[in-house]
Amino acid sequence: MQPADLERALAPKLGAGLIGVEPFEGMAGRVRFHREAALDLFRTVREDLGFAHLSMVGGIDWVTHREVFYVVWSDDANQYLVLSTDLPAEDAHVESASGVWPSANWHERETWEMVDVTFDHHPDLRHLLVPDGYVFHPLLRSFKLHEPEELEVKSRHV
Amino acid sequence: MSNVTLYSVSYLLSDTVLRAIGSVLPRPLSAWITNADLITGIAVLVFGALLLAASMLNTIVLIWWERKLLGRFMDRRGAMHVGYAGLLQNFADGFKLFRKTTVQPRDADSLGFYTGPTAYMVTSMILFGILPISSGWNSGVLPLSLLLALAVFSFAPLFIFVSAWSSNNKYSLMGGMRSAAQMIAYEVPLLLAVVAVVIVAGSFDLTTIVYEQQNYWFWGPLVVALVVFFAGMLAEMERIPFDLPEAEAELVEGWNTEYGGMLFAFFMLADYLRALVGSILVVLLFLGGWTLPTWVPAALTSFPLAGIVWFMVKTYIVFGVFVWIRASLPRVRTDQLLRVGWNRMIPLSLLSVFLAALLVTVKCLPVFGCVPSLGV
Amino acid sequence: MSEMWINMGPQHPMTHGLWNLRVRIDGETVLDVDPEMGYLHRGIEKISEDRHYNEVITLMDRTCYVAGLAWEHLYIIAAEKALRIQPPERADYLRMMCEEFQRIGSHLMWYAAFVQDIGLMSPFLYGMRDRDLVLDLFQSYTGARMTYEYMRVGGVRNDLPPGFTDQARKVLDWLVPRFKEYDQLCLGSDIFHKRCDHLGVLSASDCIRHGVTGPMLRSAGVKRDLRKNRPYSLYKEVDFDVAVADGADVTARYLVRMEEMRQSVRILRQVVDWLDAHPGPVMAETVPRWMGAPYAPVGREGYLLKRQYPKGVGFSSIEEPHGEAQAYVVNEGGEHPYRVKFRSPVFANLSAARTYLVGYHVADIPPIMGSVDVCVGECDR
Amino acid sequence: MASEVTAKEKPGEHPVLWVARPMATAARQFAKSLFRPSTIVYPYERLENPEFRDRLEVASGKPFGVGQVWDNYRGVHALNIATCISCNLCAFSCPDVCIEMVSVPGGDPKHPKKCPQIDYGKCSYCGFCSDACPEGCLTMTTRYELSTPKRSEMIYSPEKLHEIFRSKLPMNPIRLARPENEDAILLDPPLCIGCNACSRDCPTQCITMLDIPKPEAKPGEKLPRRIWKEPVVNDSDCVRCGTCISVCPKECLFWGTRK
Amino acid sequence: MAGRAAVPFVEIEALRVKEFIPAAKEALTALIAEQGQARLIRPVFNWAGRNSLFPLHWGLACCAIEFAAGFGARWDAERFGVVPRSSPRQCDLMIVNGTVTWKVAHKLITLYEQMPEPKWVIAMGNCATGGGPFRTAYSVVPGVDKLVPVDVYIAGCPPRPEAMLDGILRLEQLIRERKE
Repeated sequence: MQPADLERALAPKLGAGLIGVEPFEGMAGRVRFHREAALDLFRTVREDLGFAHLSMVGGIDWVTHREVFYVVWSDDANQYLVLSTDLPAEDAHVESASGVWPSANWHERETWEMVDVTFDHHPDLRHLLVPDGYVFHPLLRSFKLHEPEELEVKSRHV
Repeated sequence: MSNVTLYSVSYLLSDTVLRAIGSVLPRPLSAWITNADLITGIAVLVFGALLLAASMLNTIVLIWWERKLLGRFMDRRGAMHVGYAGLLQNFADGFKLFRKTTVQPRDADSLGFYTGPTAYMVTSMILFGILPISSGWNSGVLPLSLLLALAVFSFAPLFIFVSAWSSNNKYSLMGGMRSAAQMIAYEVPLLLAVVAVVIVAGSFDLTTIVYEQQNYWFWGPLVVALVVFFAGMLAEMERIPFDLPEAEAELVEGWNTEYGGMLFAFFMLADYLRALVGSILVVLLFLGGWTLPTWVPAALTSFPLAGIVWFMVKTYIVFGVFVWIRASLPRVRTDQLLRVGWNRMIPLSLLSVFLAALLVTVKCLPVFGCVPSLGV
Repeated sequence: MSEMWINMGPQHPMTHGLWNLRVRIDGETVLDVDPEMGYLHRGIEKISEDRHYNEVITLMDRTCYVAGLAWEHLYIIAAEKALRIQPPERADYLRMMCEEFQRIGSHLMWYAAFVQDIGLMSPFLYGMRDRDLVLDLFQSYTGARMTYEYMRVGGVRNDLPPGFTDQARKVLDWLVPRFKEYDQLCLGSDIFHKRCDHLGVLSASDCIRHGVTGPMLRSAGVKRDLRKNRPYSLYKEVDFDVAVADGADVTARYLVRMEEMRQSVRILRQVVDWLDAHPGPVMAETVPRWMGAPYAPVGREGYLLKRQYPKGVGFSSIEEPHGEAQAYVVNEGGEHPYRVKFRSPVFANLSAARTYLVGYHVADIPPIMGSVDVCVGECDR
Repeated sequence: MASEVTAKEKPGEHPVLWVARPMATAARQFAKSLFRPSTIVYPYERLENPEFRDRLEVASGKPFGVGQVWDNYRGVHALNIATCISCNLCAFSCPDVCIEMVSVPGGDPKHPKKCPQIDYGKCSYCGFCSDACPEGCLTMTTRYELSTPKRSEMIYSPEKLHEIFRSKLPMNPIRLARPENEDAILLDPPLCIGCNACSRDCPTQCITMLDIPKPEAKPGEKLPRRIWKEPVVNDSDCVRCGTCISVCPKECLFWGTRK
Repeated sequence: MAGRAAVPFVEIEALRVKEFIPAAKEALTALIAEQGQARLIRPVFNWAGRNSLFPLHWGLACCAIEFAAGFGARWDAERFGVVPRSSPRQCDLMIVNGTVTWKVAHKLITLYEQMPEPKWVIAMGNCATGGGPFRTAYSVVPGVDKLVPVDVYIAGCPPRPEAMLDGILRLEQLIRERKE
């Protein structure tokens, strides 16, 4: 499957929601789309194109905006495909893919707590890796790491 | 052969000592101190102390034996640095546990929390006092000693359940319930297998049962009963493959999850005491007790205390088989265990009773005496 | 008994790591489960953003502590794609050797943990003992038992020491009869079958819905192995078969893993023979200056951006012992990766826990979770 | 090669007699390990001793690594203070920031000699520092026993590392070859002020300041205020530590490919 | 003799029953303070305590694998009487083998408090010692000694099983030298 084929297959379903399909090394391509078309795209990719297996969901903070990418896999085509969408940093939300691929559930929870992207209609958007009530989003570029503070040591032999 | 019992030894001991003291004391006191009631009372205390010492020592050596054997099965060495070949390891464990603080969990029922392990321990120790060790070496001459032993043996689920319930922990509770279910399920085939032995031996007295085996050991005619008894004992002793109540993978430490310190040591000791008693019962009922086959050279059987030595050797070998099983089998699941218990073990044990009755009726038992085997 | 929630974890003998399985039970039956992760979340993806491409390798070993070299391999492929570097052929063969030995090591560790879950005591020690022999091999050429730091962007750190291949063959010869012994101890025992057959069934369609990969997927009859389907490194050069089993239960997963170890031995024999016959360089010739270890990073940011190294995104996906792992490395031309995202197979396998645990007994949880082969390090990252 | 063998086609080894086979296997193992289990009696027997490995392999019948290399085990570092040139490369390359350069006696008072002090509570034993060391004075040894009741004892001063060096443990022998396409220190001449900082701080003394002709000032143009010298780097001696770049006040030195 | 002088034996007899127990306690404490603990018993318990350390069986991270290897066939820590137990009530040694995150920190403290006295802690590996390579991360406790008192630190990433055994032997030595 080539990027051009993908574009031909996707364009009629999505219309203006599809920005384009770029080539991507080692994959069928990288589909870039507007978030309004997310659910349509997911359904088309899963049901019409046969990408039944969602491998991962990740987010990247590009400071000006945030990108969410989905890696999906098709057994028949023996191909990976990346779907990616750009979201504005101040209002980062996108439709959840967990209705289409149940495996997206935990990946989206992780993406939500790490890069602060809200997934609409997610069944169970709780903290997964960091404790409940943690207010920071560690994988944002504005979150800096530093050497730990000196805390009190409770050693018996100092 | 005079019938030496553990009690008679302790009576003799206290009698001698008290009379010696009485001989040097002035008259009213000496009469009081050589009073028969007092001597009996002291003898009971001495008996208890001797029993405690003997059972504790045996248990600790048994734990050592298991650790070393298990080590070899696992291609390693086991305890070896504390004492010679790790012989003192279990003493260290015991002293350490004695010193540890006992933590009683909040909301635990303190009555059950403390009495459960103690009673478990005490009943297990009483068991050790019932069993004969060698010809003329037993705690007391009881015509129904086998029945008494099994009766005391079956106290355990009660105390385990009490301690599990009162420690207020979900894992303990589940472990205790499993334990109770398992022990009750396996009591029945165990007793039925014993019935087979009783039919053949014609007595409930363990000493008589052993004397009946002088010509042939009972494992030959009663092999089905032996298998049932062995499996039932495994379940009663809660060892792999039937160690569900303390299945480490799902219930943290089973019913002793909340126990630490001395109470945990009680559990440990009682478990191994019961294991020891189980092995002893197998030896007594099926493997000829302290007797040896007749073809064994007399030099091996005539030295002093030979009976006790051979008895202990047999017991430790039987326990080694338990360890062997522990080293090589996975554990089963509760429902499977119970299903095996009710569906397989009880028919098998009934079969063994039937076979025993048949053998006795057709009077073909002496045949086994002629077969050149271990039990000749 | 009425329904109750019990927490299996974070400290529990079943978990083999640090996670919490909340189980709702009625008597001994499991009604609902809720895995609670994150007890070992160490922010590896975030720390990677502050590190050089090669320094990320030290984190990879610790990400999955039972399959460190496989994760190094995963990251290295992605980083090399992002940086447009081609490793020499010998380095690729060395990496394949690493990964296959690591697969054996990881599966032996799994075996040791799994048999302990079903109550087998001595095979745990047999598994650890034989794993130690594999770790000895690793130590002889990487210098460490578990955290190897062996691969570098553009190749590997060093070549094999003299006499290594003979020793490797000796260990392989030792391992093959051991696999038979393992089978005798597990498959040969009726209790094992009673315990593990028809347990934790996860059908092929459920596997794909929930993103489950690796031995769990193959045990459901799906013949999918990235080494065969999308050969990375030089896996198309070696001859091996994909282990598949029917049944999708715990026994099937056991069978698949055992067969995978045998196939790994088969691959390793070929790879070791190749390595004997083809000496050569193990490091690519064109590596950016700041890539190799013996160079000082320059304190000032921005300098390297002036050089305009090619930007790029690298994606790699390998068949890790636990399943399909993926890495997504974004290179913005700096000395640090801009973003590193990993996909852990255990993460996905655990997220489907409700599907394969509900309806079984409490006593079935340890074997089922044991057959999933949980490595919390890579799951929580 | 063998034909397609999958786990599916392989018949499961079905139980012969309930539990007999696993018990037989365990018994075989018992017999094998009765006299020589594979346990190493650790404080008395050590795997790093090759003769012991030989004996163990023969006695226990397991491939315990005769001919296996232990020398490149990555344990505690050994530092040869005498050859250390204070280039700071080890501290730079440490991913865990556990190396600190501290002054040691020796060296001229103006530029005190600095050697690495390693905090083993932070070190991840990756070996990047010994790979980076251009003089081979910081190596890793086979010592691994580092338990201590005090956290402060885990910080090894250069003197302590030197003692390990003197104890002549086997050292990590792997020396990485330097790549062919190494970058060199280049100069952006218009920015240089000839301050001598790079030459003064260069640990290998490979930078020499050469006089350059002072240009004639054109009318209306003001000559920059500077010393009319320029650094020249001897590439074969340079260890690429980057000290010159970091001390340069005018940021006129940079990495590049020499034409 | 200060203790006896404070509460003479005759006086204890004369005391009423209600006051007997506190007075006896006081006398006993004074006696122990003067003479030290029983001279014969203390070395026995010390020997027992140091030769039977039951570590808590809980795997945190990489070091847990080496911990397990230390109990494997090759190193066999049981030789020293070290047997891992799953329940904290039966343990007297907590080997913190891996990265401690803030999410698990309070559980670690709970487990430590559940262990009965006397108890010891070994911080195995660099993560437990000082956070290791992850100490800059937002979720990691920089050293377990910030949560519980640590007796022995074992450096290494991860420490070899031999190093772990060395740490346990070092702890045994510490217990031997311990003054009450």
